[in-house]
Amino acid sequence: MTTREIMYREAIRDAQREEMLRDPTVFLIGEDLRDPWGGTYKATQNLSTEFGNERVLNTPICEETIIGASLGAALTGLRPVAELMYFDFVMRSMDAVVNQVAKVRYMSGGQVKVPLVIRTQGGGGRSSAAQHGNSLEAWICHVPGLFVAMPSTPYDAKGLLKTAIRMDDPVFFIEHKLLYMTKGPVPDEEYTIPFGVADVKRKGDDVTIVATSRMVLFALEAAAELEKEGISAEVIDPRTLVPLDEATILESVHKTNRLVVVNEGVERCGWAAEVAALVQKKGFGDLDAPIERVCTRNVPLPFQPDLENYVLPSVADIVRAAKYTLGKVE
Amino acid sequence: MTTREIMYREAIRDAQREEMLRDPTVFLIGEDLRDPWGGTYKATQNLSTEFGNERVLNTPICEETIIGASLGAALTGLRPVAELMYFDFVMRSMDAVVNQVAKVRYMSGGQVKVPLVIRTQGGGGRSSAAQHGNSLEAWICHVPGLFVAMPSTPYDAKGLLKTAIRMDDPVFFIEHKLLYMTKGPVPDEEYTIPFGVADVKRKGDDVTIVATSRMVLFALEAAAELEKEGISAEVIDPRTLVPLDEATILESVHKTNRLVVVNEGVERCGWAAEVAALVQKKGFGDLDAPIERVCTRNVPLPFQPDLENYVLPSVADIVRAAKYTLGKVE
Amino acid sequence: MTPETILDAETKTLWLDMFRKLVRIRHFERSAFELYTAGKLPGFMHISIGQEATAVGACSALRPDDYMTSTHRGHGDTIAKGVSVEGAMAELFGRVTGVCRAKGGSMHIADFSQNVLGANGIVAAGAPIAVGAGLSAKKRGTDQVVLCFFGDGALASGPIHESMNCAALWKLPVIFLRQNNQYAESTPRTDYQGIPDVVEWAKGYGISAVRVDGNDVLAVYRAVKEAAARARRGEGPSFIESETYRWYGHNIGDPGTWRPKEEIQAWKAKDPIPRFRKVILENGAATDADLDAIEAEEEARLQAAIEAAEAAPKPKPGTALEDVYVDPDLGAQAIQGVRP
Amino acid sequence: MTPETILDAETKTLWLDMFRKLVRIRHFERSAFELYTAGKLPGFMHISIGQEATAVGACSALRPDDYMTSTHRGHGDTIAKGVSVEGAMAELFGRVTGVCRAKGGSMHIADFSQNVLGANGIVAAGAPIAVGAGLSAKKRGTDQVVLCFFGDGALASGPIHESMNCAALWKLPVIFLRQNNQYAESTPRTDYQGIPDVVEWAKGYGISAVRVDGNDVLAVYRAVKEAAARARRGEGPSFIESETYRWYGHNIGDPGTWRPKEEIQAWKAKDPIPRFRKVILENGAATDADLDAIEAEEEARLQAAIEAAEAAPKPKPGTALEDVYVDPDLGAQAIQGVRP
Ligand SMILES: Cc1ncc(C[n+]2csc(CCOP(=O)(O)OP(=O)(O)O)c2C)c(N)n1
Ligand SMILES: Cc1ncc(C[n+]2csc(CCOP(=O)(O)OP(=O)(O)O)c2C)c(N)n1
Ligand SMILES: [Mg+2]
Ligand SMILES: [Mg+2]
Repeated sequence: MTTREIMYREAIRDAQREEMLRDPTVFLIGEDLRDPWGGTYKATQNLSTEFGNERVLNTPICEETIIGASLGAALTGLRPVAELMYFDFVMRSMDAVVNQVAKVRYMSGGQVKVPLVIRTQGGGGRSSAAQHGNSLEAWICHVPGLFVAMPSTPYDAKGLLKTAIRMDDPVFFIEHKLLYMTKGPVPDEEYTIPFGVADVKRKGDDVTIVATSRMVLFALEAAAELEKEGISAEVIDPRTLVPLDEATILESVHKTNRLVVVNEGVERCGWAAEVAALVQKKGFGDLDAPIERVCTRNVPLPFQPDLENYVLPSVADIVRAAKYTLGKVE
Repeated sequence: MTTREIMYREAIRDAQREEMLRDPTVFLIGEDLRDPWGGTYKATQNLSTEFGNERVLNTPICEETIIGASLGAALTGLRPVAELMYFDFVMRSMDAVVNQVAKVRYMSGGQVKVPLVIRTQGGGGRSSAAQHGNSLEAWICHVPGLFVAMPSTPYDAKGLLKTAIRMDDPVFFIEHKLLYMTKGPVPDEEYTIPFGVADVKRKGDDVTIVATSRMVLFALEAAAELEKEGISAEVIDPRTLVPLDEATILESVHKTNRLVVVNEGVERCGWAAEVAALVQKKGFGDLDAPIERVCTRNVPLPFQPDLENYVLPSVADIVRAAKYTLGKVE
Repeated sequence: MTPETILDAETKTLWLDMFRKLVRIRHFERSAFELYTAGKLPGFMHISIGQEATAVGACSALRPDDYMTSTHRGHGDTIAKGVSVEGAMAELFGRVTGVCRAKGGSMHIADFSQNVLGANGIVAAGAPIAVGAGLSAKKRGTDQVVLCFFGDGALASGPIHESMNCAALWKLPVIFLRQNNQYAESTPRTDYQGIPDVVEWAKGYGISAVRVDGNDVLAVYRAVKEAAARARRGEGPSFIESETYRWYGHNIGDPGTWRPKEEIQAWKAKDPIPRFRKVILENGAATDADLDAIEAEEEARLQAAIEAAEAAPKPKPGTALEDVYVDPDLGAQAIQGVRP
Repeated sequence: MTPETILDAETKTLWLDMFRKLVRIRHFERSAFELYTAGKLPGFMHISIGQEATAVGACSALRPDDYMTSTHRGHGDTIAKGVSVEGAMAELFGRVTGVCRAKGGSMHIADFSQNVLGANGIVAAGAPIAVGAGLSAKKRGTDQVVLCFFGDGALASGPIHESMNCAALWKLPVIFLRQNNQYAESTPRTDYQGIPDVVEWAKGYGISAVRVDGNDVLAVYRAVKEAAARARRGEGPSFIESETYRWYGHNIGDPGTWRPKEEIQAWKAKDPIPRFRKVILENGAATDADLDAIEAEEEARLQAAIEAAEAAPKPKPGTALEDVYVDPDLGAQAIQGVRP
C-alpha cells in the first residue's frame, strides 16, 4: 500500500471530494465554503471549483436553517455534508441538530433514514477566547440518535469521514482547528474506517490513557515523557465517541489497572466523566487507583495565551495524572 | 415555625411574588406568563394581575431574544427572572444562555455582575414525546459561569428560588412538570436556602442514593421498598447541581460504601456520570461495589406511555440498582 | 368567494374531495377531543377545529409528490395531505398500528409515503426543513413544491426569517403559509407582533405575498395553487397569510374561554364547512343528500378507525429501543447503557 | 454632504472631536494590524479600517449614558463609544492592564464604565442584548438609547428579526445600525441575501428606516441623532443601513485580495478621513495645522499606549480562575475540579 503524507485538512477535503465523485447525491452546505476562500479552515478548498457552486452551497449566516435545511434535503433523497464553521456555533442550531436531525427517525417510528453529516471544528489553543474554542462533544454524545466521530490523524479523518458520508444515520463529525495543519500518511488507495473501533495509538503496560482529538497528540507526547521515567503508557484513541469501543478500553485497563481520560471539553459533565463512570462500573475489579480526568478547567476559555494554557489540558497535566495513578506523585 | 401545605407551583409563584415585592428591579419575562393564563404550568399565576403587565412581560415566541434581552436588562440595573416554557426550548436560546449569559462577566474581566435567573421545567412522564420531556441539566452543568438549581420539594423550590433571585450570578433553575402539583409544607415566615448544600431526604446505612428533582420522590419510594427487604438506603438530594455539595455525598458513601445515582437525563454523558466520576475519584477507597447509574436510556423519549416508562428511570430500577450494589441481584 | 357558475367534472370532483376532507378532519378532531377528554388518549393535544379550510384548501392545491411540513397543531394539515385517519387515530391511541408506531403521537405525525415530512413540537422548526426539501427538489430537478405551515405566533421566531431569506435567495419552491388563528397559546397579536402588516413585511423578502380568508377553502386553494404554479416555474417562494380561528383552547385542558365570547361566536358563524356546503349547493356541484352521504361515510370510516385503534395492540415496552438508528450493530452499540 | 456654512462653537467642538476619533481609530487599527502581523498580538483579529465614519458618526450622536453593543469587528465601535486606546491596546496584548484583564481580547472588548456592553464573537448576538438594555432603560424610566451595531451578513440570522420585532412591539429605544461593509467573511450579498432592499424590509417592522452613506461621518451622525431623538421621545426603534467598506480582509490572515481590485480602489477613494478633513477645512472649522496637531497627538498617545501595554505585566496563569462568578465561596466550589 503506497501512502502520501498529507495534512488533516487535505484528508477532510479529499474524503468529501471522493464521496462527491462517487455519489451525485452528496453535496456540501455551509458558510464560506466557496473558492477562493474554500472554507474558513480550507477543508473544502477547490471543491466548488471542481463541482460547481450548486454542489458546494455557500449559505447566509443562519446555522439553524443550515442544519434544518440539510435535514430537509436528507429526508428527500440527498446526502448533505453540512459545515458548522466553529463548534461554538452549534448553539445557534441546537434545536435543528437535537430535536430534528437526531429524532426524526425515531419520532416517525423508523419511517426514514437521515444520511446527513454535520462537520465542525472545535478546540482551543489559538487564543480565540470564550466563544471560539469550545469542545462541546459531551453535549452531542448526550443526544440519542447521533453518531459522533472525532479523529486525531489525517488517516483517521479521511477514513472516518468517508464512512460517515456513506452512512444512513446522522453523524456529527468533530475536527480540531489545531490539527488541520498536522500531517500524516494516508494510502493512495481508497479505504474507509468503521465506526465503533478504537485505535491503540501506542502500546503500553503500566497505565492506560484514553484521549480524543488533539489530546491524542498530547497523550503521545506524555507517553514519551513517561517512558523516560520508566513508565509504559498505552494510548487509546476511540476515534468515534458514539458508538464507543468499550471493549478495547476495558481490555487495556484489565492489563494496566490504571486509567487517565484526557478530553478537551470542560471537566464538569464532560465526556471524560462518562468514560470514568463506565470503566469504574465495568472494570471495577481491575482498577488499582482512581480514574483520573484531565480536561479543561471549569471556567470559560480566556483570551490570553498563558491563561488559556493554564485552563486547557497540557502534556504535563497528563504526565502528572498518569504518575498519580501509579502513586508516583504525592 | 408555622407551616402551610402548598403546591410546588405555588412555592415557585410565591418566591417570585415575595422577591418582586422586596425588590422593584425584579421582573418576570417569558411566553404566556400573563393572567388569566398565568404561565403554561401556572407558576406565575396572579402575578401580572398584582404587579401589572410591565413587570410580568409576556413575550413573543423567540427564546434567543428572551434570554439575550434578559441579559441586557441584567447588565443595566434590573433583575430579570426569565421563563423558558419547556427545558427543551433552551435549544433555541443556547447561544444566549451559554455564550452570552454565562460568559460575559468572565470575558469582560469581571467588570459586571449578571443577576439573572432562568427558570424552566423539564422531565418526562406525561407522554409528551421526544421534544417536550427532556432533562438537559448535564448540558447546563457543563457550562462554566452558571449556577444550577433543581429542587424536588415545594420547600426547597421556594427557598432556593428566593436565594437565586437575590444572587448576583446567573442561575439556571430547573423545575419538573410532574412536581408542580405535588404538595409539601412551607413556613409562613420568610426563609431562603443556600446553594451548595445538599439535603439528606432520608437517613440510611447500607446504600447511598443520590437523586435529583422528581427522581428524589422515586428514590424515597425505592428506599421504602428496600426497607421492607431489610436494606437501609440513604437518599441525598443535592438541590443545587452547581455548586455540588460533594462533602455530604462523600460522607454518606464513606458510611454505606455503595452508591446509586439517579437522574432523569439521558445516561450517556449525563449528570450521573459526573457524580460517578467524582465519587470513584474522591471516595475510591470507600467503594465496595461499582457505582450504579439509573438514568433515561440512550434513546429519544417515545410518546406511548408504556414505552416512555420503559425508557425513563423507575422505582423498580432504583431498587434493583441498590440491591445490585449489595450483591443481592445476580 | 366568487361563485363559479359552470363547473366542469374535474372541479366537481375536487370540490367534493375537499368537502370530504373538511368533514374528515372535523370529525377526527371532534373525536380526538372527546377521546382525550374521556382519558383514552395520552400526551398533549392541540385541536384545529375551525381551521380546516386552510389545511384542506392548501393541501388540495398540491400534487401527491409535493412535500409538506406542519406544526404541533397538525392533525388537520397532515390528514389533508394524505395521512389516513386510521394511521393517525391509532397513533393518538399509542398503538403499534399508529402511523409512527406510537413513537410520535399527536405532535409528531409524519408520513413519508405521503411526503408529509412531519408535524413538529417545536414552533417554527418546520421552516428550515421545508427549505431543505425545496433545495432538494431544485437540485434533483423535479418540479415538486413544499408547503410550509406555521402559526401566527411562530412568525416572531428566528427560523422563519432565516428560512424566508434562504428560500428567496435560492428561489426555492417553498410556500410559507401562516395559519393565523389569532393566538399563540394565550397570547394575542398585540403581545407578540411588532410588525404592522405581515403581508407587507413578507414582500420585503422580494417574494409574492397575499392575505386570504382562511375559512374560505376555495380562496386558500387558489392562493396555494398560484403559489405552487409560480414555484414550479422556478419563480421561487411565496408567503400566504391565512386568517382563521381555532374554536377550542390552545390545547385540550385549556377551555379557551379567556377569549371574548363574541369573538368566538363571530368566528363560529364563519364555520368553513357549512359555508362551503352552501357554495357547493349553489353551484349545483352536489345535492344535500350527496353531501350528507359523504359525511356519513366519513363518520363511519372514523368510527371504524377508532374501534380498530382501540383494539390494536400496544407496543411492547422493549420496542422503545427500536427505530433510533438505521444501522443495527452500531445502533445497538450506541444505545446500550449500564442500567442494571 | 450639505456644507454647513455658519458653524457654532458646539458644532466645531463636535467636528473636531469626531475628526480626532476617526484618526484615533485609524491609527489604532493600523497599529493593531502591524503588531499582529509582527506576531506580537495573539488571537483572532478583525480590522475595521475604512468603516471609521460609521462607528464615529453613530457613537458621537449618543450621550455617554447611552448603551452600545458591537461585533467581532469592534475596535472602532468601542473606541468611538469611549473605550480608551490604552485599555484596548493592553487588552490586545493580553496584559493585566487590558480593559477586560486579558480575558476577552479583540472580539470581546467591553467597558461598562462607558456603557459599552460588549463586542461579540457571535454574529448577531448583540441584538437581543441591545433589546434588553432598551427594555431596561424604558422600565427604569430613563431616556437612554441603545445603539446596536451589526454587520451586513448578520442580517440573515434569526436574532436580528426576533430583536427587531420585539423592539418594535415594545417601542424600545434601540437603533439597529447595519454596518454594510459589503461582505460577510468571503461571502458577498448575492450569496447571503434574498431581501432586495433591506431598508424597505426594515420598514415592514413598522419602524423608521433609512440608508446612509457610511463613509460620510456627518450623514451617519445625523441619522443616528434623529433616531436617538425619536427613541428618547418614546417613538421606538429605528433601522439604519450604513453603506461602507472594509479595506482589509475579513480577519488578519486574509489579505482580502480575492475582491476586485477596482472595487477596493473605488472604496479607498472614498476614504472617510480626508473627506471629513475637507469638510472641516471648507467650513472653516479648523485649519490644516489644527488637524495635523490632532493627528500628531493621537499618534503620540497611541504610541505611548503601545509602549505601556508592551511593558505591562502578563496576567499570572492562576488568575484564569478569577472573574467567573461574583460569589467567592460558591464560585470557588463551582470551579474546583479533579485534575490532579
Ligand atoms: C420554540 C418553541 N417555543 C415555545 C413553544 C411552546 N408553544 C407551543 S405552541 C405555542 C404557540 C404557537 O402559536 P402559533 O404559532 O400561533 O400556533 P397555534 O398554536 O396558534 O396553532 C407555543 C408558545 C414551542 N413548542 N416551541
Ligand atoms: C453565529 C455565528 N456564525 C458564524 C460566525 C463566523 N463569522 C464571524 S464574522 C462572520 C461574517 C460576518 O459578516 P458581517 O455581519 O457582514 O460582519 P463583518 O465581518 O463584515 O464586519 C462570520 C460568518 C460567527 N462568529 N457567529
Ligand atoms: Mg396561533
Ligand atoms: Mg460585512
